[in-house]
Amino acid sequence: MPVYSEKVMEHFMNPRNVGEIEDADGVGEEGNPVCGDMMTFYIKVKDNRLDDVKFKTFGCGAAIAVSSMVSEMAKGKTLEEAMKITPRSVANELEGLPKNKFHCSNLGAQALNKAIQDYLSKKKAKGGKE
Amino acid sequence: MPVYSEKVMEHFMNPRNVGEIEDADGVGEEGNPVCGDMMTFYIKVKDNRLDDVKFKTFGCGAAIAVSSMVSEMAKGKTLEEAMKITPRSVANELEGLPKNKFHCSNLGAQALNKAIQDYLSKKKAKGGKE
Amino acid sequence: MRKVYLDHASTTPLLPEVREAMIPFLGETFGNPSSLHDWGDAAREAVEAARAQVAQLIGANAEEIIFTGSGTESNNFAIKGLALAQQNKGKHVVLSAIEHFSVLQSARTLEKWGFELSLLPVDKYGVVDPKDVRKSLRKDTVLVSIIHANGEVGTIEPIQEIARITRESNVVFHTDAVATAGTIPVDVKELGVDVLSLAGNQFYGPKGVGALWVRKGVRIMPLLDGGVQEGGRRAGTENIPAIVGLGKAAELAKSTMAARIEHLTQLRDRLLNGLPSRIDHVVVTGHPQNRLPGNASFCVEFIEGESMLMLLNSQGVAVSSGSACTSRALKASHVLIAVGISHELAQGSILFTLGIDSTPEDIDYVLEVLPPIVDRLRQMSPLYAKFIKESKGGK
Amino acid sequence: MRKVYLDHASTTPLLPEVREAMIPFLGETFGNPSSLHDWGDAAREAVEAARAQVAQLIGANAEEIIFTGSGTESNNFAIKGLALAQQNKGKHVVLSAIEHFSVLQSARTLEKWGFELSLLPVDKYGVVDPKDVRKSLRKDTVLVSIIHANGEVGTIEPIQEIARITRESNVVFHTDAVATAGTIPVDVKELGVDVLSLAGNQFYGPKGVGALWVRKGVRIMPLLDGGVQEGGRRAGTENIPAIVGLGKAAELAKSTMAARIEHLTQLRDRLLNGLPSRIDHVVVTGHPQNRLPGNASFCVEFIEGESMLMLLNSQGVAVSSGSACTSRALKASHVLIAVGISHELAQGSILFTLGIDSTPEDIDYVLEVLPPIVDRLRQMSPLYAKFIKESKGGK
Ligand SMILES: Cc1ncc(COP(=O)(O)O)c(C=O)c1O
Ligand SMILES: Cc1ncc(COP(=O)(O)O)c(C=O)c1O
Repeated sequence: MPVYSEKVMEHFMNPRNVGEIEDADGVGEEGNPVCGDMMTFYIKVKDNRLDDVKFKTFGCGAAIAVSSMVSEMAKGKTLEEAMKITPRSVANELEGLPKNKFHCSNLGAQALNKAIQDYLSKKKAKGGKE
Repeated sequence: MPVYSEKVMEHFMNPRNVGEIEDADGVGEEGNPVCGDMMTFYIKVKDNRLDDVKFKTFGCGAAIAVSSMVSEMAKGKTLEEAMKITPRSVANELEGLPKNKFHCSNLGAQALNKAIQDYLSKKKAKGGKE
Repeated sequence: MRKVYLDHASTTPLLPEVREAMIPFLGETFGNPSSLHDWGDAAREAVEAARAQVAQLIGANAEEIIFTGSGTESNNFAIKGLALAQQNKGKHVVLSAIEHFSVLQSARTLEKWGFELSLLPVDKYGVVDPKDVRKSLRKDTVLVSIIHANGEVGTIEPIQEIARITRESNVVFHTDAVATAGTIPVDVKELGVDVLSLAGNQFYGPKGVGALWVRKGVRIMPLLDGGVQEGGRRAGTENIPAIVGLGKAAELAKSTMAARIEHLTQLRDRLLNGLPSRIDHVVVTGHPQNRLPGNASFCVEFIEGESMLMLLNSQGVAVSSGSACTSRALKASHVLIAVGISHELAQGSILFTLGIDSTPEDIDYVLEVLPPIVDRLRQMSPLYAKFIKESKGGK
Repeated sequence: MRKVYLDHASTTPLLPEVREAMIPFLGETFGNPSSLHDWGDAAREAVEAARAQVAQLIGANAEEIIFTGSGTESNNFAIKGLALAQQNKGKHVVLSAIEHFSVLQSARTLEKWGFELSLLPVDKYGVVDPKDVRKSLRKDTVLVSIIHANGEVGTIEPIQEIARITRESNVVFHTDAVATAGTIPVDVKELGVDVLSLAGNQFYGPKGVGALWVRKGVRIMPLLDGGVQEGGRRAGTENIPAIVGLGKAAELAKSTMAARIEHLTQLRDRLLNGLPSRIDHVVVTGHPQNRLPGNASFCVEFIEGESMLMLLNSQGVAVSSGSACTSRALKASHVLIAVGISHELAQGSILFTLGIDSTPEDIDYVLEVLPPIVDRLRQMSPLYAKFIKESKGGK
């Protein structure tokens, strides 16, 4: 009985959107290597949509699969839609996560959210100019 | 690994001298059915020797084997010799007894001794006449 | 010589299907369920499948099953773990006088830790009176433990009625079902208990494995501390082959139980009726009807159990006895004493526990070989001689 | 795909000879050693033969061996049983910081019962300083327990020197030899300890069985109360097949130990030297020389253990890790923390434990497949990116 669902394994073995975006519009970091998992999300925004999403993750299989899934769910969505991605919806898309992994590895939605907030606050700082 | 030595088994399966002596010169009882073992020894004395020894025993395998062995050891001995039979010497003749059986089942020597005492006190009561 | 094993209460043989189920786990599939790789996955899968099988046997949820190393461990775990988990609430524990030693001695250890025990009596058939349970309950009672059926006398206890009482009073109720689970129907919901012990080697499963069912929500302290196996409630690398065997034995017990019971009951009654008709001065112990299907237990007057056992063994027949001489502690069975048998009569205890492979021919063989054995021992017995003299004298 | 099991610290496969020895006891020879008939005799004989085999492995007297259900049970029994037996003398217990959970958590339970613990530190190689033991002893110290070798870092402790100190002070000394007995020479007289735990599944014997050696005269309270099996010190029907298997495994371990050690040490050193030469930023954990022959343990910087395990598993390689994510409790190994590894670095823990069937090709396969895995995970790791940026910035 494997610990993870097939979907988690598939995303873990073939993670989508791994990497950095050099000139990202927003960056969000969540987690802490001391606790075990840390994720950095990079976003590119175009017409209020996530034109590109990339991530780097230090962590367990669940953390990597979550990051990959979040990046895939987010890409192409409007900022408002993307902000509605929750740990629960990510876990559902992954066909479940082990109970004990739910909280500590399921930081992708938060990291993405931070990246969006980062983008929004930068935009605000620039006075709405783009 | 059998609990009992071969010698014990042999005496248990084929006990010698089982029975009562109707006109016994001495009778000795030892033990208590409540505790598990009880033996009655009957002796016939002739010329200060144990001419006949018989017993009845209620009890475990060890108790029966001990009784049989004591009867065999005693038969033909002088009273003085027979009184020297001890639980230890009986156990030795039986090639050992389980530790926990030593005390409660090894009453044969005492029962025999009681039978001899019974004979001696009867004889004394009769004033040494015979 | 014919070989007749009628000592199934001591332990049962493995069913061939159970052994077959275990063999792979003595070979290639040797992993540790805690491991995060294929070997670990396979072991985890096997344990969880067995957990579901055991749960089904007793009508429980799989998550409520904790695997242990034996019936004894299950009982120690239950008695100590349930009492310690609730000691802030109170320190009074209620048991019957005919509990298995693993319950009784665990409770004795609780006494050393400041708990108080009430030992409930049983009637002459070995039945606990539910009214006695009700009377025994106090404000500080935290645990009642009554055996489902005692393997020595076979009497089945009124667990359902007792559970109604403990539930009203909100007291945790454990039953030791080691002699019943896998043998007669045991459904935790029907019984209404909170915690239940069972063991593999009582129903053709392996030795070295048992289980404790703990109703969700009931608090229990671990007996074995360490790793977080079994949900943190029982530490230690899981004994996979034994757990798998227990699961298989549970499955087989469930699917064939009705037929097994019918078979055993017939043989048992053949023996229960046959023996007293061939041997005088024999007492049946335990309840006349409401007893384990394979249990035929007696006390034979004027002779002692071990010598009967040894002579039966020399004829190929294996049985047990509750006599003092047959116990390593040299004490007559506390169960026989509790049902009111005298110490003297208890010495003549003889216990036949039949199995699913037992045959009518086995029973007839016993009925043939035992009477001369009893005769021979009585001829040797000073008690019998006395009895005969007295009854002749009485005429 | 090649299958390479390098997780022998988690559990070992059964040797075919061990399995063969067990099989009859899963069949015809199924009796209970407490029974007084041929079936019981055969079981008793088997148990006593196994007891002698285990005693020989550790240079002990057979009567001093108590069979248990696991290494965890042996440790719980030792820690709780020795402390409780002496609580009138005092309530202070000394352990190292790198004990197995089954010792550590047992001691935590003692704390709840009013005992005081001293946890001794270890140096960066995981070695306990005997001087620290001496300093920790008090008038009310009743027990010292130091692990013989910890399976996670492999470091072998100076048990003999510690025993000299405890003996002078008349304090009972227990060692958890679960990771060493059957693997390296363990002789209770040479070691000078009073009580020693071992388990079958660490040296190609069965799961579900362990043993506790208790020097004659040392008092211990039972953990499992009930019947008077094992001299009244461990109740419950004996797990005969497992006990027989443990005995056979002990015999084989003794007769082939020197060859096994040589083989394992060679492979271990191939890995201990090979890995850091192929992967940068790798730290060897545990003692450089004085370590278990099959233990090669590392921490790989910037990445996490579970993801390494999963990728290795996808290549057919089974290993362990002490990372938080790989533990069911989600805590980094207390052993790695105790040897001074940071929580962050501990996340990169990877533990290879070799077995007697491991081959040089297995090691070479690992040395081939692991570097690209590390690479791939580092390419994904924000910590590695940061490190690279900083070191470039530093240039
Ligand atoms: C009712 C009952 N409880 C507990 C036990 C203990 O089981 P074990 O000796 O297998 O640990 C037994 C054993 O026969 C039993 O009959
Ligand atoms: C040193 C040590 N002690 C105790 C144990 C516990 O053994 P088990 O899980 O088999 O009960 C282990 C297990 O690996 C161990 O390595």
